[in-house]
Amino acid sequence: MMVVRPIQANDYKALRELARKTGPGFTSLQDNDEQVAAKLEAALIPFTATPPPEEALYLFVMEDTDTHEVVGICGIESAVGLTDPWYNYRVGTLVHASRELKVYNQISTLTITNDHTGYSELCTLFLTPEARHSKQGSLLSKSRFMFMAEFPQRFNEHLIAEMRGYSDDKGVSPFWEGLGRHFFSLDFAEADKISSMGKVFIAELMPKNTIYTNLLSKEAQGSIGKTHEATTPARRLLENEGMRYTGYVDIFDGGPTLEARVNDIRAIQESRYVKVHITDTPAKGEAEGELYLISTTELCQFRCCMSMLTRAGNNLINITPDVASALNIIEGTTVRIVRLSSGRRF
Amino acid sequence: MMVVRPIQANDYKALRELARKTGPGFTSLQDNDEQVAAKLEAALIPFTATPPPEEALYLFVMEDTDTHEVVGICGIESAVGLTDPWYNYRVGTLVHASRELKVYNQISTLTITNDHTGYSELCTLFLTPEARHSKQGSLLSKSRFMFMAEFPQRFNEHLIAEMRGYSDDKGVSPFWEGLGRHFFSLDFAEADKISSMGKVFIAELMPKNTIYTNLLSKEAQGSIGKTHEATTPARRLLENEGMRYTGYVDIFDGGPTLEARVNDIRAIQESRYVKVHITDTPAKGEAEGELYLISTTELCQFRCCMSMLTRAGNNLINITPDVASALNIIEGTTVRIVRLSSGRRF
Amino acid sequence: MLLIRPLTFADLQGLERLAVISGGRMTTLPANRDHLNELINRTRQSLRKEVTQYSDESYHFALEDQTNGEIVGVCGVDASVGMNTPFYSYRVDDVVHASNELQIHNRIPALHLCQDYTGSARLCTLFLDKAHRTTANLNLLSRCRMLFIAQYPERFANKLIAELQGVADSENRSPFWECLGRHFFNMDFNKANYLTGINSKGFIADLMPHYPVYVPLLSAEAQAALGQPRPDMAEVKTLLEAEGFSYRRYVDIFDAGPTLEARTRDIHTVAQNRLTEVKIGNTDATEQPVDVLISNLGRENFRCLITSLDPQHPVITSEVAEALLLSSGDKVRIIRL
Amino acid sequence: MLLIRPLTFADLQGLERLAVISGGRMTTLPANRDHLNELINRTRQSLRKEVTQYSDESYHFALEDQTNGEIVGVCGVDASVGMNTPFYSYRVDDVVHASNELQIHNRIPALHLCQDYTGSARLCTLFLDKAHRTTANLNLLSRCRMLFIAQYPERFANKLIAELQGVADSENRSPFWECLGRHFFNMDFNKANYLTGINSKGFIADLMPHYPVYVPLLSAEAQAALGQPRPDMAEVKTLLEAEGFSYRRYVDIFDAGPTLEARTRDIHTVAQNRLTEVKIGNTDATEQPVDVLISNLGRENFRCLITSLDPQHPVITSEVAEALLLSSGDKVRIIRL
Repeated sequence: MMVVRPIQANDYKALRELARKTGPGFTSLQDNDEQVAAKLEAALIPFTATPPPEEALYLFVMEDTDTHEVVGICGIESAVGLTDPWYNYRVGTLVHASRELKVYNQISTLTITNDHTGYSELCTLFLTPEARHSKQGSLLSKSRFMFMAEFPQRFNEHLIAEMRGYSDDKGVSPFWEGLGRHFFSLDFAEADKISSMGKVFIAELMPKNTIYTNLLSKEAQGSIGKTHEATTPARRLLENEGMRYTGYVDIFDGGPTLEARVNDIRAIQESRYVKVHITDTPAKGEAEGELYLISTTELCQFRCCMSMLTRAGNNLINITPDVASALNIIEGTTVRIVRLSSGRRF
Repeated sequence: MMVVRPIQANDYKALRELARKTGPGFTSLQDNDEQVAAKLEAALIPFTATPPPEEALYLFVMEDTDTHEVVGICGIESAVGLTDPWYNYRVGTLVHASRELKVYNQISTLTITNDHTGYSELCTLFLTPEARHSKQGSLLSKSRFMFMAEFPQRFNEHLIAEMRGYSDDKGVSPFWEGLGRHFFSLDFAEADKISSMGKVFIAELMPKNTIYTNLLSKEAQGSIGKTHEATTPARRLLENEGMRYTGYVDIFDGGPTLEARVNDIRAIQESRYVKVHITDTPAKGEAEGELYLISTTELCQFRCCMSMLTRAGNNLINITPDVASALNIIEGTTVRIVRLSSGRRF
Repeated sequence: MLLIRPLTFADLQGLERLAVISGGRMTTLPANRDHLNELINRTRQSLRKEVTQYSDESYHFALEDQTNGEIVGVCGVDASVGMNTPFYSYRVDDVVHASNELQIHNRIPALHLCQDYTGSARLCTLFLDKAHRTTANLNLLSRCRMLFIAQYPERFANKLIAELQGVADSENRSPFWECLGRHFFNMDFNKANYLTGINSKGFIADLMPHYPVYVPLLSAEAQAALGQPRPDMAEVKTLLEAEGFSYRRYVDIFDAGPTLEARTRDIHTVAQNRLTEVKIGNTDATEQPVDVLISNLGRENFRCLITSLDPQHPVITSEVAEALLLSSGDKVRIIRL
Repeated sequence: MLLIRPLTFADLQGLERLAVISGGRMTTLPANRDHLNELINRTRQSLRKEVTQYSDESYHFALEDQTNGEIVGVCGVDASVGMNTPFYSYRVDDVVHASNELQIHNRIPALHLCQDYTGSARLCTLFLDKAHRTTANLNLLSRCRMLFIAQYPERFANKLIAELQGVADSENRSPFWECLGRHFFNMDFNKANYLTGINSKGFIADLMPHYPVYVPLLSAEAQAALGQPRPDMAEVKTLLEAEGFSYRRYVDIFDAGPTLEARTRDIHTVAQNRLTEVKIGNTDATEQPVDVLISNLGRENFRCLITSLDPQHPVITSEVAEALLLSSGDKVRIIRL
């Protein structure tokens, strides 16, 4: 059984191994001993410091309780942009119209902003390819919502997630080619490397004034807010939870930022508390067949797993000993549950 | 029983009477014979034209079925800004930071935009003071969601509603005093009159460049996105349905615009079809005591009222002959229902 | 002999002919009878008016072929622009984008829509029929205005600008317009230009970009056209530069042609012309005649032409005197061609 | 006798004294030993260097009281600014807000952060000890630089600017800074000014407003300070205007003091000084002595002072000759005070 839990000091080996698997594109977890060690050390702080730091990266791993192998990682930044500015282009509309001439023009614009300053951010999602089945990706990603539902005071009321932007067969971003490149004396590969070091460098060189997108190449215009193919499933998952593209894109590759109020996210809004009854032979109930996220309610002992549930009574659910063991809970413990996926289909 | 229905040619007298009652502040329905007649004439078009016009104002009235008196009016603009530009200030954030100097500054900005061009808009809500009880305001306002749920192709996927901005005891808007006034050679009363003629005039004279709000008076800063006291209940009603202030304010008085995707609005999302069983003595059922909106499904015959419901079977509800008569439907008719208010309280 | 004189209402047909053959590329000379009539009307009113403080007066002059009375050229000068309706230019400003850490220091030119020339006087509507296109005639047509200004300095702002038409391709399309203006106007160049000529220019504010336009985002053709005059304007440009005009990185908002500017009183012909008396008679042997521009001091009767005389001892023929409406002993302004 | 000469490393202490009494309001003269040392160092290097194309050289001169060897003034001139680090100004531009229907036509001034003076030479760091503050000494201190420029024109850009300190209240607070800069810097004026002096100015880009600031939104005091020099700068302003400098609506980004500009070669002292030989000896009766600025033609040995002589037959005393490092028959530059 898979369980998501906060990262721990003794996860170094596992984290190092994950860093090796992620590949060079995954800039938040790089294949480098020192960086991994530093990352791990920093990740332990928010779970222990009192009061919690304003800017903290909460890191979680997904562990197979049978083999004790770590197969995935996910994170939440409690607040972005409080040290280095957090940049986006915002896609806006300007209407240029003249009644006199009967001309009416809608013009799309890009304006550099720091509007998401202070927002919480979903980040650092990686699941080993072998573990990408049985909705385990959903568990890994959505377990973060269960954590946020439990500890809302640790997060901003707004949540964002950045989606990787579109690039062509050769890995080149038409958005960059059409816009950023004109302001840099660098080629794409070099700019890409700099971008991974932080958006601040890019923002320093990007135009500060509003850009009229109709002056960009058709390809660049077409890639504004367009998601990289590989990221499309992740986008769909978050959209089903209520996160929305609201017109903010990455200044480097034009990829969309999804956004929601934390309290409007389905998994957070619909989740509720129940007590558990541990039994090997649950009675057949109405919820049979539907997967639920189940999570515990204490900070350091936070655990989240996924299981089918049956109703044992009013605000009482049946769970198997397996689940109880994965969550490290006993009979009568209060847990948070929510259906893994939205019930709405039409 | 109160029923909301499309406005009709023979509503002239009623509309004229409402216009008299609204008072001078209500610019969309002015106390003037010609204007009322023109308004009525225009309002009939979208219900009859094929295909429907792209820019249409759908107007509905609330009628007391006992007295046949019209006691309220509400409207939906199918799309704004397609003839004259639709202006807003967008509240943005810029971070000015220097690591070297250890300075970090979040600066709030106002930028003029036409971002809501093409969006649908809730507008023209008025209920006579005598009828403001028994949740009849909710029925009037939310009946529009039932109409939009039924005819989504007539509307944009985004919906906005403008809230009147804050003004002080003397009716003066600090936002105007702090910003707009510097760019006009007019006093507030005159500007107010011009504003009611359309935002285009105001926009022509307002600064086109981004404004740093920290340069405005404290009072002006404080009134950005602040709702007029009288409008606060209307705002709460729409927020409970999922409409949100997303940082767009009126260029004249700084009042907030609420915004949502149509499909994310609770009443629209949760509404569903059932068939009706008409009975005088409904069986006691689980939904007893809870108010529902009930609406019919044909354009010109659209009707919406509010009633408690009981379950008569699978996707079958009991309604009283009263309700059936108000909706002008017979046994077995399919209707759309939704709970009047969100069930969520915590 | 070609003679400069103010426009009169009898010139309407002649003006129309010039407007048509100029091909509609001159904003101030649209092929529109009402507008041309207005041009004449404003000239007449401006000349008649006693001016203590200049405002929106506009003076247009005809170049008349005295052999047949035909108008073969037209030129104009506005007392000041932008006082009633906004006068727009693009100012090309560099913006520095620098990063210390990356050791990058880029200067990015950007176009800023501005009204910086509001209140300047303007040379306008210079058009000379092909059949008479010589350097001398071009000088006469252009510089006669500066002699007029020299005589009536109180009628003109103390900065003077001249807009040179920008680059166009073989089909008379402006690459700058195709890349930029078209996106904002949804019409072709000639239509926009025509509308600017006949309208109040107010619509430009409604349609033009308010934010700076970064030059590197424009097409290569549009970038190349920035601040470049149409090749056949080279001679006019040379003439104006010799008069002391210079390009200060302001360009036309439609075709990106350069705007040249000068301090009115420092302009060569304004500052260096000689105010002197003339005699009428025959050239005598001691004279050293050179080609000069010569004008009378008239306002409604302003006249200017090219003749040959000794600037130190100016003697003109009775034919020239008649054309210039001069009697012996009258004062004139003279400057070498 | 007061003598102008380039700074040397021996001047460090004297400079520090001046920096302290100048009260920290001069950006280019911060009371910071490292920076002052660097000022001297750059002057020495700039003077030593053979320059074919000027770049970031900076020349600073001391005004030495020859009676006691004390430094009582300092002045400087930069070959060009903004070449390595951005040089910012606010340009005050009007924006027209007009509505035909409402019959309203407003001209709204706005401040545009710009780098328009990038590449200009700059007069800087003018400070004269109170005890010696006379018009003559101010002339010497300021105009000696123009004699230096006249001798070495290839070392300076062809536009020259001078920034005049802006208005401050009785507590030395700039109303402009309090209204605008403070919001963006979160520090007081003196700190920001000090940091600009010692830092690379790169941080300004990080902190300053990028969008135009509409003047009507500023406090009345800040609006009043716009483009106004501090009252005690009036004499410097008069001096510079007499030299041909003019205000073109560019102001300092911190205190809104005006920036004056001139074409380098047109500056009165640069253009009108007389290059001539001097004799050493005693004044004879036929001379008509007047007060003049006189400089040698030296670079590392540049010297300048005020003396009295007949510009047509310049004879100087041996004392002056010694101070100016001159022998009889050497050439000098002379201009009337």
